[in-house]
Amino acid sequence: MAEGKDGLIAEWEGAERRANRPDDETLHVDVDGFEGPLDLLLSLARTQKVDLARISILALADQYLAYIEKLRELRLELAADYLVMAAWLAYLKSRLLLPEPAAAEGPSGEEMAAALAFRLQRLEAMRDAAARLVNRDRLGRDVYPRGAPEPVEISSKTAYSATLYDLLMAYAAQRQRQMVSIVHVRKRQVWSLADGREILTRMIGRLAEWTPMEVFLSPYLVTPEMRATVLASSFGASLELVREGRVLVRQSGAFAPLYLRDPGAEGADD
Amino acid sequence: MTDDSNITSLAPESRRFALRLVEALLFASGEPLAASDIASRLPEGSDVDALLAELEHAYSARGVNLVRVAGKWLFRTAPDLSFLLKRDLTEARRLSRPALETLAIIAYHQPVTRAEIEEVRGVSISKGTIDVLMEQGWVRMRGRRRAPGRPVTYGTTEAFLVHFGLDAIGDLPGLEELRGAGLLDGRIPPGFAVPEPHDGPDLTADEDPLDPGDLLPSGLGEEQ
Amino acid sequence: MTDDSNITSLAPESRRFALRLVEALLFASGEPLAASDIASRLPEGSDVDALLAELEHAYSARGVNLVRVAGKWLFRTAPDLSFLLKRDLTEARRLSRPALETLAIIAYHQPVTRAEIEEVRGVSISKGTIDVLMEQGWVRMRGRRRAPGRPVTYGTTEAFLVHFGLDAIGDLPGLEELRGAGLLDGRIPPGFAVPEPHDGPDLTADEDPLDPGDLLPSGLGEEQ
Repeated sequence: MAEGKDGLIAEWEGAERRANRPDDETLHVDVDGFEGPLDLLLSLARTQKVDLARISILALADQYLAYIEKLRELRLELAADYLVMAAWLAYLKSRLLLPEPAAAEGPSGEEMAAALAFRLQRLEAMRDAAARLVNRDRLGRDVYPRGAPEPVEISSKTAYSATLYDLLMAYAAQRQRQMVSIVHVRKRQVWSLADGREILTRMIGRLAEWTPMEVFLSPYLVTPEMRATVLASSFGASLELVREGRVLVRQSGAFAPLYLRDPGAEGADD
Repeated sequence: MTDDSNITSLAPESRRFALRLVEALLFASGEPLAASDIASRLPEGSDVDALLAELEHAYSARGVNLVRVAGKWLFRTAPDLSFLLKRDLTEARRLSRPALETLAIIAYHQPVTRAEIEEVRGVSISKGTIDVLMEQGWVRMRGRRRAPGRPVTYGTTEAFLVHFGLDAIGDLPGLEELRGAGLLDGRIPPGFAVPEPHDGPDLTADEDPLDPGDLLPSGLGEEQ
Repeated sequence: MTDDSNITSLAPESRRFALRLVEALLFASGEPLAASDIASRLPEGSDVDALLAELEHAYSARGVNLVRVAGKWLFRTAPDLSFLLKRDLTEARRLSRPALETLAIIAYHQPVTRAEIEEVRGVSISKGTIDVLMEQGWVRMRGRRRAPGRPVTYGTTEAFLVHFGLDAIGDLPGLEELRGAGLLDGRIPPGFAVPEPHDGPDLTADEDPLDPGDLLPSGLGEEQ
């Protein structure tokens, strides 16, 4: 098939043509190095040694059919698309040789021939273009850029910015936190059992009558947040004093007021 | 080299300084610089185009030339010294014939789909062929054709222009003749519409943007 | 550049070609080349030293110079243009919250020691935080507190006033103004006060001057 090789392609592809394309080996079966029927047709067309625009499609169809016939005589396995092309060309040949039917459907034989010629021209044009492209002065192959470029050195400096408002907000927020934490400490002031016991012990001598516990604790229940801790500690302390026999406790029902009395005043109202 | 190429002895001090700046910037860079990049490093009001033209001329007969590629400027060695420099510099990987033809078809027909490339070549192309071109940085996915199946459209990159020494895609060799012969046209018979290759970042009327996943490294798989 | 630097118009064809080749070799090389490396690429009998000397002279007034380093030759951007290859990126960043809080405390409470700042903040501050403020030029070391351990006292600078648009440190809003601006909320416990800052150059009664070593760059490390 050497006579079919395109001069331009041979220049840059040469003998490596077959060896150099492992990537599409699986996609088609080479017919003696051809990439499909169009490639084969293009090679055959070149043997006519005329401008592709003026090529005889009829002659080309004959060449192709004869070539395929020869391969089949050699019992070569042919890829299906070569046979499809052969069938199509045989059909095209008949359309070109027979007079066109009056009411023909689809494209005429002439139009089909023109379309094939166009495709061959276009493929060849792209091959020429590829050859011209690849033979340009290519950067890194024929011409070279600066071998040791001097990179731009970037030194970065950080300029911080903040507004007066940011500053004041940051200051106020911190001082506010500080304030809150001070209040917090006071709120967590707790009466211990000992505190409750001390207050109760001090009061006990004066409790001749049943007296609600809240009454004599009232001086200490000044703020709502103190109420719970004062009451709880005092109640706990009172139970302890009851156990020791130093005070009497009475309650008429759940959550009713607690009354305290000095046991020494016993019988005063019984 | 002619006498007027002796930039600095003829130019007034400020112009001479500007020329030195442009020369240094371009010389230091391994990559093409846009005139606007250069202008941003020069004194206010410098005529960058004139400075570049002067340098281009001054270097035209030297061992190193100033050339315009992909609309940007680059110093590179003179082409006629190629054979002397080539020896120890590693040669770019040779492209297979299918890859090269595919590249040419993408360049001249862009934006183009895989099916259209196959129609021109008359055979199917393997996925690997386009991948090689994309890895090389010469081909990119542009968008998706507004057509059934939304096939991906391919086009060339700036690196393609730089590598092949083209200032713009319109400078492709033989483009005029091919266009005149109607060979850049898809299916319509010769002599009708005259498409031009389009490699701009903006999509053409019949292209949609790529899908988000298309640009992922593994997203190359389309049109299975 | 002087007239004789116009290499090529004066040199005969072969010398001109050799000069172009040397120029291209040096340009494209990734590393400095010895004269012997260059000689091996030139036609037999070329006077490499003379060629290099001629190129060195030709480029001496250009944006790029041919220089000899460690016995080898390379092209390098002219030293006076080295600023072109540096880009100062001033990155504008907002001050971090800890830095801002520390700055605010220094501003209001100055002269103030690090321990006092930590007392107001309720957390310890890293050395870096004050360093950032000092690098920025907003905070300075004023003196040493006349107290056990003699801790360094900090205060603000004139640059601080300029940046925050204050005429004097006394213009910092006081307690009532902060409350009026809604920055402090209503209930202020008795005894809570916003101090009157002092940023004058003169030391306060309980400050001693800094020790001589304090102002050395490495002298920032105090109060370990």
